Amino acid sequence: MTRDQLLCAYRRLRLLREFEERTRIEFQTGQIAGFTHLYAGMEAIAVGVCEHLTDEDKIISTHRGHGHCLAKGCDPVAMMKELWGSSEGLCGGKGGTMHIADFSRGMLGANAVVGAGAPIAVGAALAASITGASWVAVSFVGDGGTNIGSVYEAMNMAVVLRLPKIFVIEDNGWGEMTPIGNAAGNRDLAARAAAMGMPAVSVDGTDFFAVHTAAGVAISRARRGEGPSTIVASAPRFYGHHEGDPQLYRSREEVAELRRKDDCLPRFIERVTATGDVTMEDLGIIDADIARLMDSAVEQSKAAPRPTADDVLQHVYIRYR
Amino acid sequence: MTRDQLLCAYRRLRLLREFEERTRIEFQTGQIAGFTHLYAGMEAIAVGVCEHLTDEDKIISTHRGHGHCLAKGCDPVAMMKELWGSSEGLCGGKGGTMHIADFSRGMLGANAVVGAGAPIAVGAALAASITGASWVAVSFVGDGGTNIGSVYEAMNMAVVLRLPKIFVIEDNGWGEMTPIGNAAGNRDLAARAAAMGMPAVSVDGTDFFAVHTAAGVAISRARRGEGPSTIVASAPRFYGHHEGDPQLYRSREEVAELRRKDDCLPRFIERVTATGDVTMEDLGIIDADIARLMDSAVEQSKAAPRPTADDVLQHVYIRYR
Amino acid sequence: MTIKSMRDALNEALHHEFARDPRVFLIGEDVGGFEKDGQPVEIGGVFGVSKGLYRSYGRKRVIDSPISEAAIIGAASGAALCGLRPIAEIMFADLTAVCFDQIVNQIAKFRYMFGGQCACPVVIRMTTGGGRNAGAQHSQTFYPIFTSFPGLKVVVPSNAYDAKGLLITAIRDQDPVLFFEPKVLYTEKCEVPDEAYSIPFGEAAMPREGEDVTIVAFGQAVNWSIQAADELRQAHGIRCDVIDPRTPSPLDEETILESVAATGRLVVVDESPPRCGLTADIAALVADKAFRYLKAPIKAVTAPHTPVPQARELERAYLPNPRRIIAAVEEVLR
Amino acid sequence: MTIKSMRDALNEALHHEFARDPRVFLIGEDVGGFEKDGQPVEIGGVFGVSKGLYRSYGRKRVIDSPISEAAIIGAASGAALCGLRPIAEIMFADLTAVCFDQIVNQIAKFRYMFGGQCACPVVIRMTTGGGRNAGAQHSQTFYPIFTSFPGLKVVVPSNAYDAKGLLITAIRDQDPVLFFEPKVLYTEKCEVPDEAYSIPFGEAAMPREGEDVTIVAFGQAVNWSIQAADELRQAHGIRCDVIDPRTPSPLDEETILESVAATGRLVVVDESPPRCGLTADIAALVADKAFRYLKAPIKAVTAPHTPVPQARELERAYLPNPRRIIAAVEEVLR
Ligand SMILES: Cc1ncc(C[n+]2csc(CCOP(=O)(O)OP(=O)(O)O)c2C)c(N)n1
Ligand SMILES: Cc1ncc(C[n+]2csc(CCOP(=O)(O)OP(=O)(O)O)c2C)c(N)n1
Ligand SMILES: [Mg+2]
Ligand SMILES: [Mg+2]
Repeated sequence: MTRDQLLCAYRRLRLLREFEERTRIEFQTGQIAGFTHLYAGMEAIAVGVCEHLTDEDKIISTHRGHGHCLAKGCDPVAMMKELWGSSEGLCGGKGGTMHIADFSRGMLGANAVVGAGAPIAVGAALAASITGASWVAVSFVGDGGTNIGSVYEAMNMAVVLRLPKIFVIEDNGWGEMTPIGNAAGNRDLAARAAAMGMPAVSVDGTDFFAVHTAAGVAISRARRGEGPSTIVASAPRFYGHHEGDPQLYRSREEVAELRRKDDCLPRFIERVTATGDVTMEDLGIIDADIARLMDSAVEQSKAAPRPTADDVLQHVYIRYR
Repeated sequence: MTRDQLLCAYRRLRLLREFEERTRIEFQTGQIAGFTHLYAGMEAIAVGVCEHLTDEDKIISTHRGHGHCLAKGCDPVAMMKELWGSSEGLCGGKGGTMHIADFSRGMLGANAVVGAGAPIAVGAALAASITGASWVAVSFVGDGGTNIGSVYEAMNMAVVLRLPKIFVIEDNGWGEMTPIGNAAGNRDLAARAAAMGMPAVSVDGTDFFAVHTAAGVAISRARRGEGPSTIVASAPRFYGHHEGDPQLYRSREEVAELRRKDDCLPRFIERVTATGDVTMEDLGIIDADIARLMDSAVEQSKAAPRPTADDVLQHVYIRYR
Repeated sequence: MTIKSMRDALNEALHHEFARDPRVFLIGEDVGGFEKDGQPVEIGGVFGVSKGLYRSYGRKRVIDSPISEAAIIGAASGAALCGLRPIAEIMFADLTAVCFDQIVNQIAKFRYMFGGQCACPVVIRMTTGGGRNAGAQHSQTFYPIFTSFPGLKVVVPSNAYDAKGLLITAIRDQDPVLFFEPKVLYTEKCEVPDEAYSIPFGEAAMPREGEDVTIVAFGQAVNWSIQAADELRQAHGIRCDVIDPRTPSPLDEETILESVAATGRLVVVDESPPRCGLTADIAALVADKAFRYLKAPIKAVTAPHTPVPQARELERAYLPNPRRIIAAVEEVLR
Repeated sequence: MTIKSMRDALNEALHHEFARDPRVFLIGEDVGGFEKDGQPVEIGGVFGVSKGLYRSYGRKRVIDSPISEAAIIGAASGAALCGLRPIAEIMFADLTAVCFDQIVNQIAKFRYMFGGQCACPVVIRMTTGGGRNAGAQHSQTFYPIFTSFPGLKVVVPSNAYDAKGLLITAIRDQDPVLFFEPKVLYTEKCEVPDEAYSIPFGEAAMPREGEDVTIVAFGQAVNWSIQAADELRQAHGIRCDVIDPRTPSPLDEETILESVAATGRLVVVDESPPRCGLTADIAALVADKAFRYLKAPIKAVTAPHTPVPQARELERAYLPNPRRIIAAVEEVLR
């Protein structure tokens, strides 16, 4: 990767992290409504995959969607406004935290139904296959989500129709408060996907470069018309399942340990500064930038206009009758 | 297997076959209403599995359910009456061909929704696990049905809860008019089940002994509390998907060839008579018996009482209000 | 203009739209065909509605899918979000239950919950209703259920002419449309123009007119209602408006309200069970907005509150019929 | 007798029934807990309704399931067919859409389509409704949908007292029961006896009585209706019957019809969208069987025909409220 690419990737990683840290604070002050799930800890997955994608490519996300949206290029200010429920938010306040979308960026929506994005992303890949377009479609699904049957339907169909589709499984070890070990009969999630008839690899999801490499392979394969792949990436969830989750099922020390050992950001920094391509100073400038951006996003969100009762009736049909 | 067991198995195989042959004739004369799917060609699967089971054990079947019902011990006369829609049928005419059940035999229902039986049979296995009962639960699902997502949910849950559950996949190569090769991304259906975390084997479903052996292994394992297994058994479908299917997608010769080469009945006969344990005469007596039974079943069905309009309102709730 | 069955009329609609718009494609079980020894083998749908399409357009646009309804609907909706015009076939309306989330929580909501950013012009075709002794799991209507979901449009034709025109409108519509084909009507025939034509959504048909009683009916119940109305007229001189809304959603409220304003009496007929269905929906509309015209209780003729039984006698007793409609009309005239 | 929240009342009901009947078990996501370093870690449900059960009864009877709703319902129904009394928890009513077949085509139909051979006494508990800014996919009611399916019983409590008694009845009932817990009411409190008691299905409550107008409401709309009735009485001397059917299916038709016979005026309130819902269902009932008592159009107060929007202002404008109920009452009195 070039220096520019590295800086770009770092900027995104930091953006994803700071967006969640700020969201958490603002949630606690009561500014943000709804069930809010933070992506902190898992940033290298979204960024590692999406750095390969253009606005033409499509992704579908989960209930834990902020990171995917940002990685795919959604405007953080318009996203923050959506969290605030402003009419200037990306979905005009209709969607909120679990339903952020930006079709101009190929971000076809976060989705609050676990597993539901996988079949829909198959359709986005099918559209490319039918029209001859060169885009690929990526769905993100959690480890818990791999126990939803329609994910396997989606995998099988993508293989049968040889679609440009990438299944990214984000393995943070938890489905809400239940450990994956208690939920998956076979802990090897890649093996499950492989059995549906496609290449499937497991990577360390805290290692941006590992994710980026695996995603590159899968995406090129898809663009060459050779069909779908699965990438299982493991990375920790730094906060509770949703904001407000008291996390009685794991200790503070456990979480602190994850932060200390398995944080994708220090790992990225260590690696890129070790080669000398990038200095701590370069990164510091980015950090400051992002901090300013977040301040401004919060400020703008607070001041942003609120939707009105009339807005309720907009956007349900294009034309009714 | 003892001579008695062999004769018993033969009686069942023949019963399943003749039941379908007669159903076909009566369907063509307009006596039987509804979408009727014949099991002819696949008898060794149902019989090979169910010969291990008692009335305590539970099975759930498919739209192609006659064979499973008979193998599990349902009364062929009461079944025939159900096909005729008589009030003396096993379900009083409410169910018909796709919904035959006999709870006294542990036959918890044929099921017209492809794949739907697998999760329900998980529940029957769970009941054994909770109460400490020794029964096992078997679900039959077709090759086409393995593309229904909830089958994987059922498999995973059975593994996680270590349930006495056997998944029998009946691979006849077709889902209605679509060849399995066009529907399954991975033609190795056993590999798919194995990936969910359980033992899974493929057997020749026209070989009664192969099925019987594999089922024995899986069922003993389940009874020992060691969890679920999958058996994939392949066998041809001698008739169309349903009665009335003109089978434009395969030639008469192709079907004739299947009958000639892959018929479980001659294969069974050859094997058991070769050892000398059983003679053609023994089998001839059984054949004659079954033929008489079928004549009588048809006759009784024709004469059986019809349900009345009042029956429509019975059996929906146990107590309403 | 020739006499055609509803099956052929629907088939024509598909051919017109495939030819007109390259964005249109069809996905479902057994809808297309396959190659065998280098030769195309056509299936054309279990009910034959898509025959000829595979031969003309090939497997890129006529896609035989695995038995994976959730993936079928997902594939259609995702493609629609990317600008295509998918038609998904679900063999029986009852089977929407295995992909219900993809329809009611996904397709129905996309446009709204994403703040109007996208359209999701999917058509989901399926067979509906009783009359074929298909039993409890293959005989339900499901159109009242989908009518209750904002974001979906719902169509139930009662004859071949309407079927063709409504399907063309559905395919051209920019919103998701659930298109219900009463399975007993596939072989029913009437005059159907050869060329493409479209019938607007939200405009009821009125196959019979009369000033005494309004009958509103859906799907095959329209035909029972017409029979009832004809018999009432001939035998008793009772004249009925028979209204076929054709699209339960959007609903042509005006035609119904105007009719009741003239007749003062309403019978609503549908083969679905009675609770929270379309008969209640129409009754509630009239009991609110045409209350002052009403001269008699509003009567519904529906199936009983039970699943659909399989045997011939049972299903016959279960489904509404002209005799019961006549009795209801006589009751509101009493 | 102490003041308890609906959450605690429901939790008590579960504890009573687990203690009373060893056939009762619970299966769902995060409903139980797990062992960690030899110690039990309790989860007790995302909304805390099943707390204490895992500790008391262990994982044999309090089963944390994978995120596999179709398998959860299948596991429950199969066990019920074998004589157990399962309670399945689906986290949000909207998510019944991913296991809809297992509920409406399987559980609802078994007894009937197998000719009365079996019972399927499953209770499915789930949260329902809006008010928590959970967005379009986590705020729907779904109880009108299930009411339309014969074979299912449907319960929606509006207060902690009813919640406990109805859940106990549901668990003891021999038919499948869908039990809807309005998520905004978990923290609402009232007096709830410590001991087990059951409230029969099909018997409405009437939290307010009055001779001018009948208000029928479901779930959280009962509370809005009570507020509206109190205000109408205080401010304008208008007296309303407020009827809470508690079980949409079976429905207490008598109480509603008797009330309307006395008042001659009806307002129906529910937070679901308007089409084919419970407000239409009740209106249709009355427009048929109490028509001759009616003095005014029947008005419904519902959400609009749109998905549920997420932002605070939008959801507030979307949901019905006492002000709109008061306006409807005034309208039927005009
Ligand atoms: C079909 C469905 N079931 C249950 C839920 C409730 N729920 C929301 S997130 C979640 C856990 C998902 O776990 P995982 O897929 O591992 O994603 P993670 O939260 O760990 O990122 C659950 C059970 C849901 N939204 N959809
Ligand atoms: C969920 C569902 N989808 C589609 C159908 C229609 N259908 C009935 S049988 C069948 C084919 C099933 O194929 P397979 O599972 O291989 O069983 P086989 O008929 O070959 O025994 C289909 C598609 C259905 N009943 N249920
Ligand atoms: Mg997870
Ligand atoms: Mg098959």
